[in-house]
Amino acid sequence: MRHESVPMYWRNIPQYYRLVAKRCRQCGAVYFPPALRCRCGSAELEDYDELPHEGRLVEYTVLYQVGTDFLKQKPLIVGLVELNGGVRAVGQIVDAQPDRLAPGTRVELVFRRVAVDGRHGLIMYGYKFRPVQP
Amino acid sequence: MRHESVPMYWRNIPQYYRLVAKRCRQCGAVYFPPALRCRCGSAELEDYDELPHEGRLVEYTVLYQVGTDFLKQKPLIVGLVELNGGVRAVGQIVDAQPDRLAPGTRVELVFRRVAVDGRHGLIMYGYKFRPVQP
Amino acid sequence: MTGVYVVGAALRPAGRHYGENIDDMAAEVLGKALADAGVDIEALFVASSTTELVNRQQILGAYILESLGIDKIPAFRVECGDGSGGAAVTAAYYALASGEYGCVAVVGVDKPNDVLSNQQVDVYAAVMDTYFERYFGFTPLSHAALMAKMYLKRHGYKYEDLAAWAVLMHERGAENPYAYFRRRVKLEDVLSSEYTSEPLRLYDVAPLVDGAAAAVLCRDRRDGPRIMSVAVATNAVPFNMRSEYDTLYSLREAAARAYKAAGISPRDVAAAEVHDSLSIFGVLAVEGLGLAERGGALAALKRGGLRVNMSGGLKARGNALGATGVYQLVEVAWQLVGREFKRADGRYGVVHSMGGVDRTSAVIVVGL
Amino acid sequence: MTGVYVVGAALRPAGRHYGENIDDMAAEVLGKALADAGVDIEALFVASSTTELVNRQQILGAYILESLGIDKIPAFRVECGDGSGGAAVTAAYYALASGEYGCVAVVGVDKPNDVLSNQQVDVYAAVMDTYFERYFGFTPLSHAALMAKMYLKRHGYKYEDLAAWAVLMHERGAENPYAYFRRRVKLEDVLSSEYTSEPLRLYDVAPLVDGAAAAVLCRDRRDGPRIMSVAVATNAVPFNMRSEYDTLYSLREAAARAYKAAGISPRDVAAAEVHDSLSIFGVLAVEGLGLAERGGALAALKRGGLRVNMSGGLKARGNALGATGVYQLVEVAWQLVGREFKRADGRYGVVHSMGGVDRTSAVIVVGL
Ligand SMILES: [Zn+2]
Ligand SMILES: [Zn+2]
Repeated sequence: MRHESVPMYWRNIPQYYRLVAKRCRQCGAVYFPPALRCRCGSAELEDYDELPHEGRLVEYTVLYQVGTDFLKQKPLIVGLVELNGGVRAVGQIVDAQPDRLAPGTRVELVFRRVAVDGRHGLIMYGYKFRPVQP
Repeated sequence: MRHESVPMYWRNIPQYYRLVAKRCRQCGAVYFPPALRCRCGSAELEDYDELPHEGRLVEYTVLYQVGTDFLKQKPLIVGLVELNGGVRAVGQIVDAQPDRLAPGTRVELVFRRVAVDGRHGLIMYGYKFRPVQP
Repeated sequence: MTGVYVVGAALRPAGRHYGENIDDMAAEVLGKALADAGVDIEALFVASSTTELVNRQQILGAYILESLGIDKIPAFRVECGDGSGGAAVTAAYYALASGEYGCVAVVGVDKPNDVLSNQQVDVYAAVMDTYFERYFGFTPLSHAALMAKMYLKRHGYKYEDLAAWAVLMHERGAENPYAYFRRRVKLEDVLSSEYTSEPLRLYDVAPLVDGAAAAVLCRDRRDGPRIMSVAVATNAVPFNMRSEYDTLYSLREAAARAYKAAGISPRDVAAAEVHDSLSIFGVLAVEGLGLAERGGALAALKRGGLRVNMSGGLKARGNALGATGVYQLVEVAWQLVGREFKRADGRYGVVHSMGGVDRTSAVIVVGL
Repeated sequence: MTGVYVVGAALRPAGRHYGENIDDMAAEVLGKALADAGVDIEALFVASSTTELVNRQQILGAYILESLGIDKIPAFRVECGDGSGGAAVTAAYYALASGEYGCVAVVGVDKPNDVLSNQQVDVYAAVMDTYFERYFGFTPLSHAALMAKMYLKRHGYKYEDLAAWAVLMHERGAENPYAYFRRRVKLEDVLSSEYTSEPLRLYDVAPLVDGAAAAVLCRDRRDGPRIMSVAVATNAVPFNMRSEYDTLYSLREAAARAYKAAGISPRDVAAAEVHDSLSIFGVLAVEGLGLAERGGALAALKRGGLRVNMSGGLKARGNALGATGVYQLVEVAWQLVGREFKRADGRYGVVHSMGGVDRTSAVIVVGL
């Protein structure tokens, strides 16, 4: 089963590569995934590419049932991460042994291959997290 | 884009290979594609595999815009056929030159390859029609 | 029956919008429609045909609302293939008429250009019977071509008569700021274009476009055109078992019901948008709506008496699939009041939204 | 508000139905429901999640009606992922309450077993945000696992406490003739089953099954259980921005509205079917419906006081995706009158149908 169409991948590269979010000019709230309107009611949201690339693990799981594009990477470690400053993101955790992970583990953003598209032969990339060696 | 799942193909083989229809035990109406209930209200429909395999072309077209599974066979001749006895079916017309076809052209059912499934490598077959040489 | 009014709307120019995700594209136009209406909505109805097959996104409404920061309200996706727009408007109408809501929105969105053109054929073929039509390579185009051939023969027309449809639609599209094609074409352009499924040529096929349209509907508010009636009908007879090939059964049934419920006749229609995904469907729709007699649409077109598809229709505005019916509703509403379009010469308009090859039709009557 | 009654219904045993096409499978169960009701319907609402992604069939209602030889009536497909069933019942309810129809049917159908199990993961992942969740390989299971871990920690439970959910559901499923799993399991079976997404194991994941269910709903007829209220709510907040991970926001909102509209409280509920596609969702749904206090569902389960999912839930009956909500409605209606199931000890029942990871919930209150 195909993973992505080319335009779908291409247009989200700023988010996939650099975690580009949106920030409300009125109240400062940050939206990742990017939103068009803030919950404060304002529609003045600007690109915000200064989300910290370090944070701490809130919780994680090891996922064994994966879709066809992820069979070779199985199992996936999937983590909820709180970036420094408080914005959260979900990402794969890589270069890690699950039994050494715990809520509070320090992680940093890395740039990795996500999947290979079977039809187009397109290699798709995106952010993941890895534990920071203390 | 994948063409069919295996069970989807497998379960319709009687229809694809032999034009197996349903016939109403009450009023004799024949349904192809097979129906579960007759428009007369009866739910007593039985398998009916005696549809004639000869008929006449009602109308046809030459289709140039085709889906990915049919690119190699392009263009397709698609015809509405009235089988002897009056039941109609739509099918590809093969072994034919479009400019020699016309409403009324005698055709007969043949068994041919329909498409090759990209993912499973499954070759799918089905009925088509060809002009009967006079 | 309580009244349902179109109190705000917005359209996105149809085109190729490679830079936007489907939820954001819908959210953008919905946000504009909400601002236009100046009311809060209590529910959202989403019309989309390609969200699953192209974008693999279910529950699209939740992601549209996420993008707008609108929490808690219900969101429903209604799918009837390329007729999803009319069906979603109808479902929204029922929700209002039930008394459950005061104001709801309908947003239509599709992004067929997220895949390549051959894959678009695969996607659009999902409106056909998957086991007995799509399996064999049949598409809406192949079956429309068969109908066109039979229609032209039966009523004594030549292909040139049908080609005039595309010419007229391009003429209209040139005046529509939201249309994909905004240029006129000549009859020779149509006649010399390549066959797509003979007798139909490239100009008989509406281009699949990325598009989004939204309308805010309120009950018992009188500051906008009124939806007088809605009706949907299915044609449950497979293509090969049809009695006639020169008529749209689903439309005939839906039109009769919608006119009756609205208390108007075809004579009262001053604005009409019909589903000409293929030129022949536009012709048959004109007749199905009673705007020309059976077999008489092309003669009326030749006489210059056809007041349909002032938007340019699917042919020139573009076929935004599930979004199309929402475009049509907004276009008719705006034509009645002379917004963005030249004001229609009368008080009533009608929308025809169709899914598949005469599988389902919605007819919406709008009045001032 | 006029009353809406469940006047007829039919269920198909959940399973692997390789031999049938999706339209025929729906038509078969719809035909039985119509015979059970003994009335003609004026419209059809179709709930299906996989018709496009698995069977590539749009406008499914037209093909279902074709199979039954029912011409002309409107057919709408409503899609909210695995919550399509509850959403379609709600849309049908609005259509009846609007006064437009006297009787309509809802049919739910899905055939996830038409594809292989890894492809089922792809299909089910379409309920996730396609760009920011599915893209990275996340599935409902991964996010449910994160919620399970946080729930268990916060409320002082061990995994063994959660494992009791599967044991209870299998116990119930053993008594349900329509269930996919009709055998009891032991706690050790659950505890020794493989991890699917830790802490969740194989027994925490409801099997995707082929299934079809239909209900005939009529306005102002009193020969069947009554739908007292319906409510749908969306949670528009993305997973990473949630305030809490141990509650279902969409359900909380829908339940509050549905109870209020029906004029009942959780104390009145004698029968409940909740969406335990993943065991943790079942637990959170029990709390969201107010059938246990927050954090108290597993303690209540241990005490033996949980009267939910007498069908065995999605866990044992099976998760027929879009059809699930229709199964649930029929199950609750039948439990209230003691048909096929043991009669519930009270007059009110409630259905929870959810799409995605707390993206949308429908709550339906049924009463005698
Ligand atoms: Zn703000
Ligand atoms: Zn009969």
